[in-house]
Amino acid sequence: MNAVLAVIRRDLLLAMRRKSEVLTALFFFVIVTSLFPLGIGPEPALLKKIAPGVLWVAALLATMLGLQRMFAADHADGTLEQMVLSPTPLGLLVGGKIAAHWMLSGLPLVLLAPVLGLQFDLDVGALGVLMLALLLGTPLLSLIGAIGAALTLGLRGGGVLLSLLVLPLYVPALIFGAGAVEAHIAGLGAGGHLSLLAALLALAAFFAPWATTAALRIALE
Amino acid sequence: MNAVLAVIRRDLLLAMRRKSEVLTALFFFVIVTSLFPLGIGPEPALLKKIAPGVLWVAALLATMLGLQRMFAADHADGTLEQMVLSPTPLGLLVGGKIAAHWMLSGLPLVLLAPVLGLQFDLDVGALGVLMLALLLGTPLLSLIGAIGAALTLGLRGGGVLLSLLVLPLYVPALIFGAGAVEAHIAGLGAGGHLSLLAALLALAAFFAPWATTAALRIALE
Amino acid sequence: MLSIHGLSCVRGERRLFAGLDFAVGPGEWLHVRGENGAGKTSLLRLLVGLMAPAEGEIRWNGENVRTLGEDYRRHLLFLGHHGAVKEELSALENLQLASQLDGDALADRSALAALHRFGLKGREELPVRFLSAGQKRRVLLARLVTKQAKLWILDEPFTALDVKAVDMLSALIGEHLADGGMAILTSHQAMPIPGGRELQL
Amino acid sequence: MLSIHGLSCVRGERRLFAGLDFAVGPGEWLHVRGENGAGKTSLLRLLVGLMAPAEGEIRWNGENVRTLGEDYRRHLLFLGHHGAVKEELSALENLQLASQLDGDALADRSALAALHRFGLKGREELPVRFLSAGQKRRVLLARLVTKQAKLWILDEPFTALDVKAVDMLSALIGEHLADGGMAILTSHQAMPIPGGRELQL
Amino acid sequence: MNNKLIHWFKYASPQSFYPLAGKMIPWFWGLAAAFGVVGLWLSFFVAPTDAQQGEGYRIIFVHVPASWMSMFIYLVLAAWAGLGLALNTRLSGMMASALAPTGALMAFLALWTGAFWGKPMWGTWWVWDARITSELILFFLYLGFIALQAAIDDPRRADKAGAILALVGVVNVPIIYFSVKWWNTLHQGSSVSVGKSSMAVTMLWGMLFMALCFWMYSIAVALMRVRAIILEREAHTEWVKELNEVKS
Amino acid sequence: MIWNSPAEFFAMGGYALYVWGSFGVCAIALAMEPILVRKRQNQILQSLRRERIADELENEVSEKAHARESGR
Ligand code: HEM
Ligand SMILES: Nc1ncnc2c1ncn2[C@@H]1O[C@H](COP(=O)(O)OP(=O)(O)OP(=O)(O)O)[C@@H](O)[C@H]1O
Ligand SMILES: Nc1ncnc2c1ncn2[C@@H]1O[C@H](COP(=O)(O)OP(=O)(O)OP(=O)(O)O)[C@@H](O)[C@H]1O
Ligand SMILES: [Mg+2]
Ligand SMILES: [Mg+2]
Repeated sequence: MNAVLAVIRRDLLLAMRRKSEVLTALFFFVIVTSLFPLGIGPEPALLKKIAPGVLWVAALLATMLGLQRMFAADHADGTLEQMVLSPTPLGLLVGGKIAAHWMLSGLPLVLLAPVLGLQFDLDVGALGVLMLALLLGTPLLSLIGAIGAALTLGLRGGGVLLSLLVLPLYVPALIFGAGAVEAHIAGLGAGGHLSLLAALLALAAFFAPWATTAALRIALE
Repeated sequence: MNAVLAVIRRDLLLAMRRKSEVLTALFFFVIVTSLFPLGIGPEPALLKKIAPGVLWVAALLATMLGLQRMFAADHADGTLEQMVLSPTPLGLLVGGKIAAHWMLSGLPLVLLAPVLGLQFDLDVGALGVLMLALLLGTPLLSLIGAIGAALTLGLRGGGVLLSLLVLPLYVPALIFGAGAVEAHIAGLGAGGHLSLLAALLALAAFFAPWATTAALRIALE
Repeated sequence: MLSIHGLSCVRGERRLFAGLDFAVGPGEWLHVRGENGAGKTSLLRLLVGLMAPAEGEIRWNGENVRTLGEDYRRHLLFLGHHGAVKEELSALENLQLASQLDGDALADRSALAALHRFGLKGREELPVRFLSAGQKRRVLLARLVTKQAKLWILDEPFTALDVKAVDMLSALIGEHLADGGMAILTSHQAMPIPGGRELQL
Repeated sequence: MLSIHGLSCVRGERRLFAGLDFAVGPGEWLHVRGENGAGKTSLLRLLVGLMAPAEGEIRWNGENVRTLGEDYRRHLLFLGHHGAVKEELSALENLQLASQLDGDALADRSALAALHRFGLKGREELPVRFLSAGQKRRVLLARLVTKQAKLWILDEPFTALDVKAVDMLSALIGEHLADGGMAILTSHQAMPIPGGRELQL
Repeated sequence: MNNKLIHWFKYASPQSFYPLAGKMIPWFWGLAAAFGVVGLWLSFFVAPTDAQQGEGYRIIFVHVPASWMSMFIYLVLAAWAGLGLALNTRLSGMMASALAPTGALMAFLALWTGAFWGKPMWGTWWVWDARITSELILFFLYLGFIALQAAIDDPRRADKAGAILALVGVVNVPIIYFSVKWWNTLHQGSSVSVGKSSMAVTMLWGMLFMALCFWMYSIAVALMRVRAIILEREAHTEWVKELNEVKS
Repeated sequence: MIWNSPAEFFAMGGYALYVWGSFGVCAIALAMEPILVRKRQNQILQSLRRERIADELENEVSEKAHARESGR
């Protein structure tokens, strides 16, 4: 357990040291969402309608950006080998890395989303649902993403290949996440969507570290 | 001149060797555009309205993904040092790398965009304008992106920092590019937007290699 | 005690070695030699379990290391060609984090002592990126002092080290052996450590 | 002829060396020595122009290399700590692309000859990633044969090489010097090349 | 280990499977051709004109088999992949890689024929209907599998990594399907559901025969491809060098 | 028979483009795939044969050398 905390602490420390890293996933999120009004035009009704979808797609892309680096640096400098050789089970350490990734790329989005939602003229209730959906959805993204990151590890064309592998798997999170907000706006109640999201999260929390560990071992052979 | 062709050939060869790389920028484009309807909902009228914006934002993100690797691999393994030490002027070699980047990440998008346009129910004329706008716009994205890639080289948090630097610079391309298609759909004629895009391209073709070279020299010091 | 039985290694379609048998007991060390590409690194990676052998078995005190798992890794320290140091972190942080990964915390005091022993005084807080090739290597080697492991498996530990550091490291390995430790090393140079057997690949 | 006048190097707040003067003429070679972190790599990077000196000047045939630019770089071959080889490409492709970067094409025949000379027969087409540490190094060193440069600047060229390769490389450097070439090398080991001066940092 | 298992493992070795597959291929081609001829005859000359869609509905005779096969092949692929991970047999990975391109092709054909059906029936090449969207995502999953395997050049590693991806995918396919379906029906808009209640019996037979044809075709092509893969991967073994094809 | 003339058959009740566009692409794809697989198989066989010939040549050379050795 100590080792897991050490992994989380280390990843956070590294991110702080690279300074830019903490804030930039966030800025990417902000910039991508801000690009849409520029590309689509300023009509408020239209913007409000597409807001949940745009916010979720942006969140998805923002979490995906950091994925590639999740194991790559550790792989390149040999730390990953040391992790495999550590007495702590690899699955736990991987869990730590996933948690750190979420804290760096998921959590900030959850906290910032309401501000961006305001730009799209969402009301308070919808903002709450948006935050809750992101809170359930972003760990799911990190968990699924970790599998992709491990599978593409050491493959030089990895970054884009990773998105090819991971984005299709993100579809349910996107649909239920954006769906929750839309259902709330339409007055249908977001409960169903949110509980499905939670169920998916539980499923992924169970399987993803296992699959990631298996993929990492293969990458290191 | 020989050396420039060698650089282009080498980058294309490397991409082929990593096999997936050629097709995946393309697939990223396809997948990201396909995500939007999933987030926003299937209403054709709404989708048609946001199509130019979505396609352009996706194109922008797809070109941006490959940017980080533009110089990173060469930097990490010391090839960049050898390029600086080569008797050929660095500016030319950099031009070659930018050209290769465009061929790998811009050109395929231009060719595939019409198919995706069909998914959003755009008509033939709009598809033509879309292709033309992308043909002018994607080299611009590669040129501007190269500056960002060079500036963030060797900064470990580079990937996300890069998007932070580059995306704001992409805004004019986005506005004129998506604007051209929207203007055409609205029956206003796309000529003005397209010629502005062409002017930007000329300007960037002139300055960007120079700025990139300067940034690279700084990164290597 | 580490013992190897009929070990073979295949990389790609190339058989690097086959039917290898040897054992290393307390206080013994093995010098793996061979030309470039002979399979020294591959052998070490097999021994620590980063690669699976094509044939044969690796046993720790008589038990297969595959089944032992953590109980084997706890006694093991492997330093490879790779730096395994984070360029953004300082030498001190690197050392402490490496220990934490093994599940034990390392006090500032002992970490600093280890670094000083390796001649990094005054560079403890500098990001490793700024260190010279040899200094980076020394940061890595400082783990020899901080991790209590019975079996050291070191791939070309003397690379990039200057003469003084080579002597220092040899002395350290000597102490480890005198304490009943075991070591398996590769190196292209002659090794200034008494005793030890050679394995020619 | 390369000559250095009052060269100083500052990294961070550390002054690594100052007021360095020396010259290397045709057929001469210089062995840069010093402990880890003394500034050997920094000196070489200054010489090739990858870093700017804090003080002093570097001249090639009497002219400052900053003003000479390409005319200096054409005569120069620098091989550093880094591999400068692409892991996905084969040894052959790496060698040919490196030549093309310098503006001259390299025929398959001469590239293969260079690789065979460095004992890479049968590995020409394998992605470099699969090669051993020493073999990767040899791919890099093959450039010594294929690029016609007057001044060789090599940072620890003997790292990771086995005994045979070390002899081979020494012979190669000897030939180069006999042809009127110049060389500046760093190494922690004694160098089996006759002649040459030492520079202690 | 009992005898049956040994027997099974014998055929699971590439060496004995290679000639076996060679013997099976002509049979499957024959079956595919026979079913194809009957199916095409039924679909063009026996099945009556549809009351609503006129002759355009005949696309169903390739659309539905392609759609079914694209989904079925993914299941088979994942099964082989799982078997490979569990038992560490080399052949399983080869079968999985051999199936993927055919599956992707089937998914592509389903999309293509669907689009060519949609234009005359719905007036648009594409709608974001649940079934259609999930087929698109299935296509992406195939491409991801192929791209991943292509990016790894050690075949053993490629097999294992591909297997993990296939298994993760197979867990996800139903989730994706239901999520998309729900997404779509919640804010129902434009998608037109096909009136299929009054499907004539001859149409059913036609579809059935065409589906059998596609099925046999897929097996035949996959076997051909697996033979090529076996040769590529085992090129350095003695038994390959002793093959008659190689000697001549 | 439900068609009165070949022309009517090919016209497909006005849906020619769509019906033949679907069936045609399917036919092309299903015909191309085995051809491509066949090509792949032939390529690998070709290189295997070449390798075999090279092996044989090498053996001959070494055998000759051996014969000369023992002859001396
Ligand atoms: C790109 C567009 C399309 C795609 C990707 C697509 C995909 C699919 C898939 C995956 C299936 C099998 C699913 C199942 O059996 O539940 C299917 C079946 C079917 N499709 Fe499509 N389709 C498309 C367009 C169309 C169009 C335009 C029509 C007709 C107007 C159509 C009519 C049918 C029918 C009748 C079936 C079989 C019904 C059944 O077995 O449930 N499809 N399609
Ligand atoms: N896929 C492959 N196909 C063929 N040969 C391979 C493949 N992968 C690795 N090899 C060979 O396996 C050997 C690996 O050697 P290894 O790294 O163990 O050597 P080493 O003894 O550590 O050498 P060095 O002294 O250079 O470090 C190399 O000769 C390499 O060429
Ligand atoms: N920013 C900085 N602040 C303080 N010291 C620095 C900084 N950057 C580099 N240094 C020091 O400068 C020196 C660089 O040494 P250099 O790499 O030239 O050594 P070297 O002689 O090549 O050593 P080695 O034999 O280990 O390769 C190191 O001692 C390093 O600690
Ligand atoms: Mg080695
Ligand atoms: Mg150095």
